[in-house]
Amino acid sequence: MKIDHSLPLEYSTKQNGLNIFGFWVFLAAEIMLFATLFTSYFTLEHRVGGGPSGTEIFEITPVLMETLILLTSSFTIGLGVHAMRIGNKKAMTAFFVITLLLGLGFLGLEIDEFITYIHEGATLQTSAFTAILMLTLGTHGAHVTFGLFWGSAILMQLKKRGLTKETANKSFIFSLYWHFLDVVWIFIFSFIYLKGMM
Amino acid sequence: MKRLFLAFVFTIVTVLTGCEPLKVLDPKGPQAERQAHDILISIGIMSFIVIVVFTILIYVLFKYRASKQSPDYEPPHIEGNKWVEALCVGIPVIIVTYFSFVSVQSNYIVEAKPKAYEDKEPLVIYASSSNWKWHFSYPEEDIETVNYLYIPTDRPIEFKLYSYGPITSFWIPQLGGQKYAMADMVTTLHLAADEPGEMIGRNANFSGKGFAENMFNVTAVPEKDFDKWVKDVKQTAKPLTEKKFNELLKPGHLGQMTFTGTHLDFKPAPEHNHSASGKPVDCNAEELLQKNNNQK
Amino acid sequence: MSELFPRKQIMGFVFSLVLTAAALAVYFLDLTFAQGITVLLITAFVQALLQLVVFMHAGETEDKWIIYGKVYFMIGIALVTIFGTLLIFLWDM
Amino acid sequence: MEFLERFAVPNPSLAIYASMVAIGLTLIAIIAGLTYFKKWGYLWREWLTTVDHKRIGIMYLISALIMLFRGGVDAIMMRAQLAVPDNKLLDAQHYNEIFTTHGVIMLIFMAMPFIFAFMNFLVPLQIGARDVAFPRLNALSFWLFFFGAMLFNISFVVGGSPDAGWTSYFPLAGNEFSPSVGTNYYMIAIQISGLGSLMTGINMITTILKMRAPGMTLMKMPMFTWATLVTNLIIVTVFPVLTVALVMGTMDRLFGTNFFSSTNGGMDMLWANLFWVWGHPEVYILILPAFGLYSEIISTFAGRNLYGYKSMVASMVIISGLSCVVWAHHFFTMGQGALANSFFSITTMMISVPTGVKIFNWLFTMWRGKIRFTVPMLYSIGFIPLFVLGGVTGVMLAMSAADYQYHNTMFLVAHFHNTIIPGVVFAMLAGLTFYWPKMFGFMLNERIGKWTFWLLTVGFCLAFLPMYVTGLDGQARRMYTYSAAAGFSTLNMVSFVGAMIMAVGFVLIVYNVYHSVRYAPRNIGADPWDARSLEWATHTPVPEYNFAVQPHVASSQAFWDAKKNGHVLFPGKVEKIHMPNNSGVPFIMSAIFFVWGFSMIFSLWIPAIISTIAIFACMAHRSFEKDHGRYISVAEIEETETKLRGAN
Repeated sequence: MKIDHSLPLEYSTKQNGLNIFGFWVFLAAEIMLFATLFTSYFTLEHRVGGGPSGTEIFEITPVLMETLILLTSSFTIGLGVHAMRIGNKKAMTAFFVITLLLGLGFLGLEIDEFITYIHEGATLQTSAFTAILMLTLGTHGAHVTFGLFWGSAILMQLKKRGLTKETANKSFIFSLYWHFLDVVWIFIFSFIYLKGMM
Repeated sequence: MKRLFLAFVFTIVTVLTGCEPLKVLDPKGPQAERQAHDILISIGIMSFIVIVVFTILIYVLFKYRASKQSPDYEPPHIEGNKWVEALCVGIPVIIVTYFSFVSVQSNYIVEAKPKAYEDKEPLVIYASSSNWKWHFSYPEEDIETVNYLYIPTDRPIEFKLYSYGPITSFWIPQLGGQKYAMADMVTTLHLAADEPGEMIGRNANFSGKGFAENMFNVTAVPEKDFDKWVKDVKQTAKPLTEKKFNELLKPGHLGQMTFTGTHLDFKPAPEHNHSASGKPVDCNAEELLQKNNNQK
Repeated sequence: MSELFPRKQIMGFVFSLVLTAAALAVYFLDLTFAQGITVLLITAFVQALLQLVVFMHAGETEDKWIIYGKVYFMIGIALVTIFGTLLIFLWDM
Repeated sequence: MEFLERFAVPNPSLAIYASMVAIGLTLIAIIAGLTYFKKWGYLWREWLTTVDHKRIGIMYLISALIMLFRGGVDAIMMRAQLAVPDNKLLDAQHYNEIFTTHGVIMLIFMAMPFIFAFMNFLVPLQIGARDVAFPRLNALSFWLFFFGAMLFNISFVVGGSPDAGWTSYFPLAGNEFSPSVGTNYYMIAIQISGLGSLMTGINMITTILKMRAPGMTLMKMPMFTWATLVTNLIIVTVFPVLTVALVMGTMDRLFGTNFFSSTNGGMDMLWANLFWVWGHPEVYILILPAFGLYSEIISTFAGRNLYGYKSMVASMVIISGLSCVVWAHHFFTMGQGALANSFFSITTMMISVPTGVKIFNWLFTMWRGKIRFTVPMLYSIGFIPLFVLGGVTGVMLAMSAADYQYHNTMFLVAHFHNTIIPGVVFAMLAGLTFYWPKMFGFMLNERIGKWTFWLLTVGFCLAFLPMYVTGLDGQARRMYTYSAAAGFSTLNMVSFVGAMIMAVGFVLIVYNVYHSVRYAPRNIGADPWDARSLEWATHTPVPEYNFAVQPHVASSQAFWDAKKNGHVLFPGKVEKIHMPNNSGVPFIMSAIFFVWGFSMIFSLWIPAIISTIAIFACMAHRSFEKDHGRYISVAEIEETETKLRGAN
């Protein structure tokens, strides 16, 4: 395998370049996945049946906290990749760990939010609105959960194998994934929560 | 000229398909007439395209087949010609533009009260389907029929469609095209009959086991006879009770039936109204509760 | 030394916090639906672009235009799907 | 006992019991045969674990052919039932199951793998690459498709087939009106194979955009590669929509949510909407690769370069965009207003413009050419007039006001078969005949092939053109019976005769394969058709590394230039080649997906949870695995090359 030194480590082999490119294509597909969820959400938003509406169950405090946590985690993983590029493995590991911890915090808050909804009588089966709300949030949450496992696997490999072409590649791709989840959350925050509370 | 051309196309289509005219191309009302007109125009223009392509193809195949050419003939390398390609884009664009024009115009025509009878008050009929029957309610006349439809000629008819069950599609080919009947909203279909006669109507959208037999008869009669029919029904038919109606809703097939009173009194059509502002007025809690209670 | 300091990332983070605060205006201020949606559309899409450029390094390789092209194509189709559906179900029914 | 009862077929018939026995016997025969001939090891090493794009392509091809016959039997039964009025051959329930499975199998499990077969086999060869970008992901795609297809097919004998139409409109497909597990099969099996399609999409886009041979700019790619690129762009765009729609449908059926129900705010129309957001582009996913194959074949047998290369590419790119903005024409009659209908009516008609450009370009490619009437060329020539017929009726259907009369009738059925059979099926058979020598090293018999072509064409015209007429006469689609008074009897009989003629044609294909395996000469060389693009520049059979030396390309028909204009195709020296290792994980993971799907369908939660965990375990295994592939040494390559050169 030829090594191209003009590019960062994560791009250094041909396969690495392919991986990153392929992941971009995957992210493009994810745009459509979430767009479909948003399409359904906007269509079903006001079809609350006998259940509560968005205005009744949304609360600004937990949502704002979730947003800030996820924004910060996006920032820390950005710092992690920056550290990776200047070859500082220790700082990179630290930033990745912080990112995953923030992700875990986000997930905790989201689960708490779901429990609150269910206590308020907004379960998955209540109405079309609650179903699509929970499916949209749940899909994002499932992505975060998957990211936590994936990120931990990468951290383990990073620890065992050091900062190699492969681990750098994986870490970079993971960072793309994480930033993407942040972007999705921005749209959920804006067009589900804020629009619902407007 | 145009009329002559249409007549020509129509003759070809009829001759090709046997003697009896096809139902869709044998309209008995203004909406179906407009649709048949569109269909014939498009068949005409499209045949022109088909003929052009066939001619070029046959010519090319005969002229340039290998067996006709010398063994050392080397076909030339041709990248393309912008004038030829512009023509291949230009002509279809013109045709599509023309069709778009016709299509948009027809959309607004079939979605509105028939023009010929604009000054007349429409007759409103609620047509609802259940597995696998059609219920027709005449709220003003206070009559309900099952699996057959009686309509006056020369008067616009406004069908309000909905379904107790799967999506169905209300279709009377000789009066006009179909529209879906669905469980949570009412759709509107405007039709009218120009002349008296018997017609077949059916559900065109697959709705399960009994779908093939999900048909009804349509009788169009002059307004005078229609009024007489209404009077007769009022004197002879039994009233429709809620219990009876729930029985009718059970899956299965039924013959033709006639009742006085409509099910709209105790089981109103689903509400689904959208305001124009972009913010839908939802089927809110009370309404749904009411609907649910009604269903119980 | 300057290369070691993650200036771009910090700028990006600050800017994204500002955008979030701006979006909150629709909650705290009394805006009409149209005004609110406009604010949200602007803040959300600017924020997405910010992540794409600053954090995701979308434009750092020779594939820059393919990646941007792909993402914009998807966003285009996504918007068509969303607004097409709204046209069918909410605005023209 | 109660536990087992849920696996029983709710509407059994003799045919189903017979199939159970047949399936059982076939399985036993396969297992016994493999054991007797000691082929288990071979099967596992060479096929089940392979990551070679050519072998995966061939496996797609075989699966597609098997599914073609499964779907074809459904079709024959339908036509037989409708041949005479008031027929008692099938009852309503069986007829409903049959047209549902016919639609799903033909589109998802026949046409899709057929196009994937050609994409897999051809694209790396056409762009001069060693393999696709992610060989192991490619194997996973195939096995997901395969197990999805198997899962769907067992619905016939375990638990009951879906019966709500291939469109599965809610609320008909909901629990209330479809209480059997049939629709669960639909939701889950399509979901699994859909994931495979999505991965293929990502794989192919990356392969084509990043792995082309030196000199091959985008505008010098062979037309089939362009078609594949555009197709996969559409796949990546719309398959996520299907994923979400199926998840929502599954949740409605298994967890009692209210997305598409008629209570608690559910909206049945949303399913139709999402389904067609995927479903309409899906037909372009099928037709564009077919266009690509026709382009290759027509230019080869006309002996000319493809006319209007740039406009061909432009038209495909335009089609890819337009295909995503026309979906509502599938439900013009759903009650939206004239404005929405007008919009979708116009966008739909606009698609005919780029498609027309392509038709004319093919005609002009034959212009001043030297046309050889081989079997692939016959299919391509037959395709043009028939597809034009299907295309113009498509424009007719696009006129929304008139569509109120065509919708849900046999006219529509005639239209889409008129585009899909000459468009996709003919292309696949043409491609099959055209690329058969490259895949297997011998040619299919031309004489039998020509008979097949004529039988299929005549059969097609008899079977489907009458439906335009019965549609206009008021015959709705999906009716299992009609009365003699309706007046459709003669034409439906004609359709049945046509369908039987087509059936004979398809059986002849099998005979052709058998005949050619036995009698066809094997010394055909690498380029039996005198073709033009890169895939013909390597040996037959293709060595696993495809090209010993990476080709250099200067035009869209590099091989032709090398043959006629002295272009140097292989300027370099042989170097060692890096190849990926085989892996059993894709097969195992997909098999677990099968178990997961089956458990979900029957709501067996414990196995469902266990298999979910197992799937993630497979992914974790992949993450931790160290696999750097292997190298083929120069000596080995030269040995293979000498051997293959000798064979030619």
